[in-house]
Amino acid sequence: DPQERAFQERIDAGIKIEPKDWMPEGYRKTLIRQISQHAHSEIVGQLPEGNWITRAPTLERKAILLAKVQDEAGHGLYLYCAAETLGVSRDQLTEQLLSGKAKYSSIFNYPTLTWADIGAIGWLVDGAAIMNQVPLQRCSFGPYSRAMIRVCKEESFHQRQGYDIMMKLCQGTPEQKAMAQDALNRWWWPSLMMFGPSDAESVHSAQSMAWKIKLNSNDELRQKFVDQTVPQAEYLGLTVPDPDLKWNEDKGGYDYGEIDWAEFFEVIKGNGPCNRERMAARVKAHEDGAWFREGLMAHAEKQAERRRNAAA
Amino acid sequence: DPQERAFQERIDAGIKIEPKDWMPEGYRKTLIRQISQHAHSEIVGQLPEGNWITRAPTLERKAILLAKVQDEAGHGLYLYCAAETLGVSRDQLTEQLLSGKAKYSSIFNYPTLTWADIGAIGWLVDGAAIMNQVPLQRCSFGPYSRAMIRVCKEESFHQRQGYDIMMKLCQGTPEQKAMAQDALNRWWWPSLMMFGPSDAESVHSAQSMAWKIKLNSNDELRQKFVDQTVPQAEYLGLTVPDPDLKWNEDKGGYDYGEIDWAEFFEVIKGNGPCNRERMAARVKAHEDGAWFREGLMAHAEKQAERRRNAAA
Amino acid sequence: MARAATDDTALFEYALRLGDNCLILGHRVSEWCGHSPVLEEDIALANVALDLIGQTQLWLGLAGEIEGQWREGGGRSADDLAFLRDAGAFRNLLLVEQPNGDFGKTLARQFLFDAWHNAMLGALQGSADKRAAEIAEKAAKEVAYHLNRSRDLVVRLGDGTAESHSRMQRALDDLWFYTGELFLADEVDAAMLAAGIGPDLDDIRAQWDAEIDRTLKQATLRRPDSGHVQKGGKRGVHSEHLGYVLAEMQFLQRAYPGARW
Amino acid sequence: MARAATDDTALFEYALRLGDNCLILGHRVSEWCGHSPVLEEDIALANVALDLIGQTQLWLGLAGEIEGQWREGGGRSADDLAFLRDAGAFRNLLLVEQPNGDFGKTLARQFLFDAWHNAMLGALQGSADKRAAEIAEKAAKEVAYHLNRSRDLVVRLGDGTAESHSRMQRALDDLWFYTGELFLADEVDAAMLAAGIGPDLDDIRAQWDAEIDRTLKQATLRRPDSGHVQKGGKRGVHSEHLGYVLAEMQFLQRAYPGARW
Repeated sequence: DPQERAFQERIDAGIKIEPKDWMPEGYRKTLIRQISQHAHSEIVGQLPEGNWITRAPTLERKAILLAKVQDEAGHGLYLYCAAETLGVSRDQLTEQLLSGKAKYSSIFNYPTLTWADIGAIGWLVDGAAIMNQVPLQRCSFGPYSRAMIRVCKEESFHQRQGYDIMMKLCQGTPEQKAMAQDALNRWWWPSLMMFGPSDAESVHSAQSMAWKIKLNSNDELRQKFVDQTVPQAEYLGLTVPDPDLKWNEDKGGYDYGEIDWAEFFEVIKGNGPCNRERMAARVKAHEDGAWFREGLMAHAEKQAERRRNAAA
Repeated sequence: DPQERAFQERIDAGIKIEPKDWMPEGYRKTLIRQISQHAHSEIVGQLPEGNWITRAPTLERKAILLAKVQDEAGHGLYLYCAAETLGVSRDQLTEQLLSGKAKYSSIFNYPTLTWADIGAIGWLVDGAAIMNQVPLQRCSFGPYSRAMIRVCKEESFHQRQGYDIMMKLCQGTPEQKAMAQDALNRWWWPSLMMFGPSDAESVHSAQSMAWKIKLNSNDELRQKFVDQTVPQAEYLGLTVPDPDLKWNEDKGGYDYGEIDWAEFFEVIKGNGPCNRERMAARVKAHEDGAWFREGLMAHAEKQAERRRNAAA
Repeated sequence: MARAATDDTALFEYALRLGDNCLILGHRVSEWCGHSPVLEEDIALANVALDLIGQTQLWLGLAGEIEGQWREGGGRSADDLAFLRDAGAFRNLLLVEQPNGDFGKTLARQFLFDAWHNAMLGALQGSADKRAAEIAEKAAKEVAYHLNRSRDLVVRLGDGTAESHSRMQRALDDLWFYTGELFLADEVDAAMLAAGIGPDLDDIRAQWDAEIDRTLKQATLRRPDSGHVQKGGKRGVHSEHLGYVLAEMQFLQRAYPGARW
Repeated sequence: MARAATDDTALFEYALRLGDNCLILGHRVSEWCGHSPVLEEDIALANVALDLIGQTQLWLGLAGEIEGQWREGGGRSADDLAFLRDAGAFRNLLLVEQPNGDFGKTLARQFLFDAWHNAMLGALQGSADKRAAEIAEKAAKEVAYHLNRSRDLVVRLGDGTAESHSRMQRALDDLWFYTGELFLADEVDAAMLAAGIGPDLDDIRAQWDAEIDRTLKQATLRRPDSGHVQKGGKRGVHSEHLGYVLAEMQFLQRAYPGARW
């Protein structure tokens, strides 16, 4: 197909694809799935962190956390907009999320049990997210690439704030340090799982790579994340909960233990500790808000009607 | 009317009236109003104290408070039963409470803001209630008299527990003592109001006295309450919030300041701090529980039907 | 020029009141995070909460600074004031501690408060106390935005569907009970007025009335009848709700005394 | 006869688990006070909560007594254990900390727990640890009543109206997720079993299964499919709900450290 070939050539030449350009159906579909999953993750991701806003330990921390959760909602918004340029509406995407048809990042199905979890999420979860997203700034689809540039800037800010929370805890009382270690213990493996299954088992990868909507392999990014994070944990004086973790001089990176993929797939299947609560919270927000959305629409129609009458 | 005269003679002779005995319509109506108001007060009275069960400061205090609130519900139950002997159903009485037609004691429209309020309610509110109820053990209507005997026994227990809370607070830290004083400041005047308006302004009084369903005047009981309570406050080292309070050697009792009857009537009108919340809580409990009550009824009918079929 | 000690006690109280309003309303608004009816509202509410928490830091910071003039060991920090006082020491209006209810009640509460807050901050920009005037100037910009937003939504929902109209009307009716306190001057307000630090609450009421009447008219909503004035928040006598707010808000500071975060 | 220190550590944990289950469920149940669907339920729920708080005092009292064998300054009191531990030190099952939901969910949670609790206490009456056996004997009488009541209501509501049936079914489906943990033996359970102190959880499961199956059949309810086992409570990894329970429950003890009540 010459159209497809021309399309691939533009991608290979590093020319961005824009919404009005022709694109293969598969490219469109894959992008919609990827962008909307990412958007949904930002939306659901408000919940575990939102859980500690009312209990943040200082006014400053409360303000930082509010700003962060607000940023996440903002990311959700531009990602939905990016997806909309591909011909799908936000209502459709929301419906897919609430019906359980669309996925979001499984990491948000874990609970935030202590204040240290807010630090760990910033440090590890945002850290892993950035690792995934930095390359996507160069992805072939213009709106997604531009959204990623904006998102990455804010995420790296969030990561520093998360690390700062961990730092304060590790410099604090023995109880606070234990809280930090406990959070690392609980978030470490789920963070590694955020990069997805091993390349061998990953579907869609080759085509997505060719289309430049995936720019690195899962294992490659995971390795980078481990290599970046282990020294940070050491600096904090915390122990990474992996007895098999050790520096491998030959590859210039860390070897790490086997990931429990059974857990990963259980969580994906809906059996994580918080899957039901997260979905229930979103469904409730949507249902309870129906009158509000309808009220605004009705008002807009009335206003339009009044303008028409005034013009007539 | 000879029937009425005979009735009055029985009362004068100290013979108890029982449900199946003839009685004047006014006697029945007054009793229904009085007993059901009392029952409603027990029901609504669960709320201000229930507000501190989950926050009681020790396991022992939590258990005592649970037992107390349970007793109140129990009092509600026997009082409704006493009212039912007069030919009104609990459903009717509940409907009157929830529609706002029936009253309950205004004291429960004040909020419980600290743990000391739980002490103050036991000490002052139950104290005032007992003062009202002790004479009613001798009232002319048998079921009510018997219910009052049982209620009074438990209430005096509650009063001692309340005083014990106050005592512990007054022996505690300066903050705890301040909490106790603050509670006395807020509950003192509303407790005096519990005896109702001055005799001069009190309606129905003369007839109720003749029928022995009211045995003392409001002012008489209020005076007794003040005389009993002031020394208790002194023993605690607390100050009664009444600059006009002083011992009157001549009458052998305390003179006390003017009661703010405007406040009393505002609260009766529905403008107390918690009237709306108390009613909203009861209405919500009732509405949310409709499916439960209907489920039980449906099951009972099914069971009856099964028994009939088995018998046939 | 040294200010008289009595004025400073009143100013301390006054700063606490302004700060506590922001803190408690900020808390309530932040309870919505991730649970609001549309994404845009999640963002807007987080933004309002964020502004209010920022203003809390300024007002409670000022309160602590003033307190430092007489308190042994110095005035308390804004954090200590926020996290280590029990309910009876809080000075916020009853209005702001009322539970969120449905989104309509949250909006109505916000609008009723914003209209007052905006008028207050407008006046406080001319305060004889420079520190208060500076805080008011910064906060006024944010609050003007809050008011624009809450007013706009009240109008759209009041004049929306029958359901949105009736929800907004019910919310107003429920909350009206707590609005009288906004204008009830006590000795602290009187001292602040006398010192040229705070405004006359009768003027604030006039501005508030105008704002409310204009907006409710546009929203096709009925102004509830003035009735009994429910009061107490400004002198620390709150509703039963505040204790629960504080138990949650203060947990970490209470459970780990002296820890730094 | 002196018991080995390792056993006592396990027994301490075991007593905490039993006590924490009672404390947290007692808290949840007491949230209904004054808000239940009928007066008789207000009374019954207060009674269940009261029993559970009483049992908490016994189990946490035992835990503190055991802890006194090694802790400097003596073991903690039942109150200190209840009011001064943070969530990660609580050992209750995830099931009991789940929010009340509607009255059907509260009842279903109670029934699922009572059936387990009853079997556990039955077995514990023969415990090699006399103190545990004595507590179990006292508690068993109360819990037999709890089970009779919750079973009876589950049957009546399951076999009631279409709505009561579907609410009960939904409640079971929601809570089933948390029942696997009731029978998941870890090293503490193993140590207790080996010491003749605690029962074999497989036996408990068999009794529980029989109770559940018999009751659900009578209630015309469907036993949910066994699925993933959600766990963590017994080793201190809870759901997000427990932190809120504790913030409320512990407020006074945290805010007024060292005070006596």
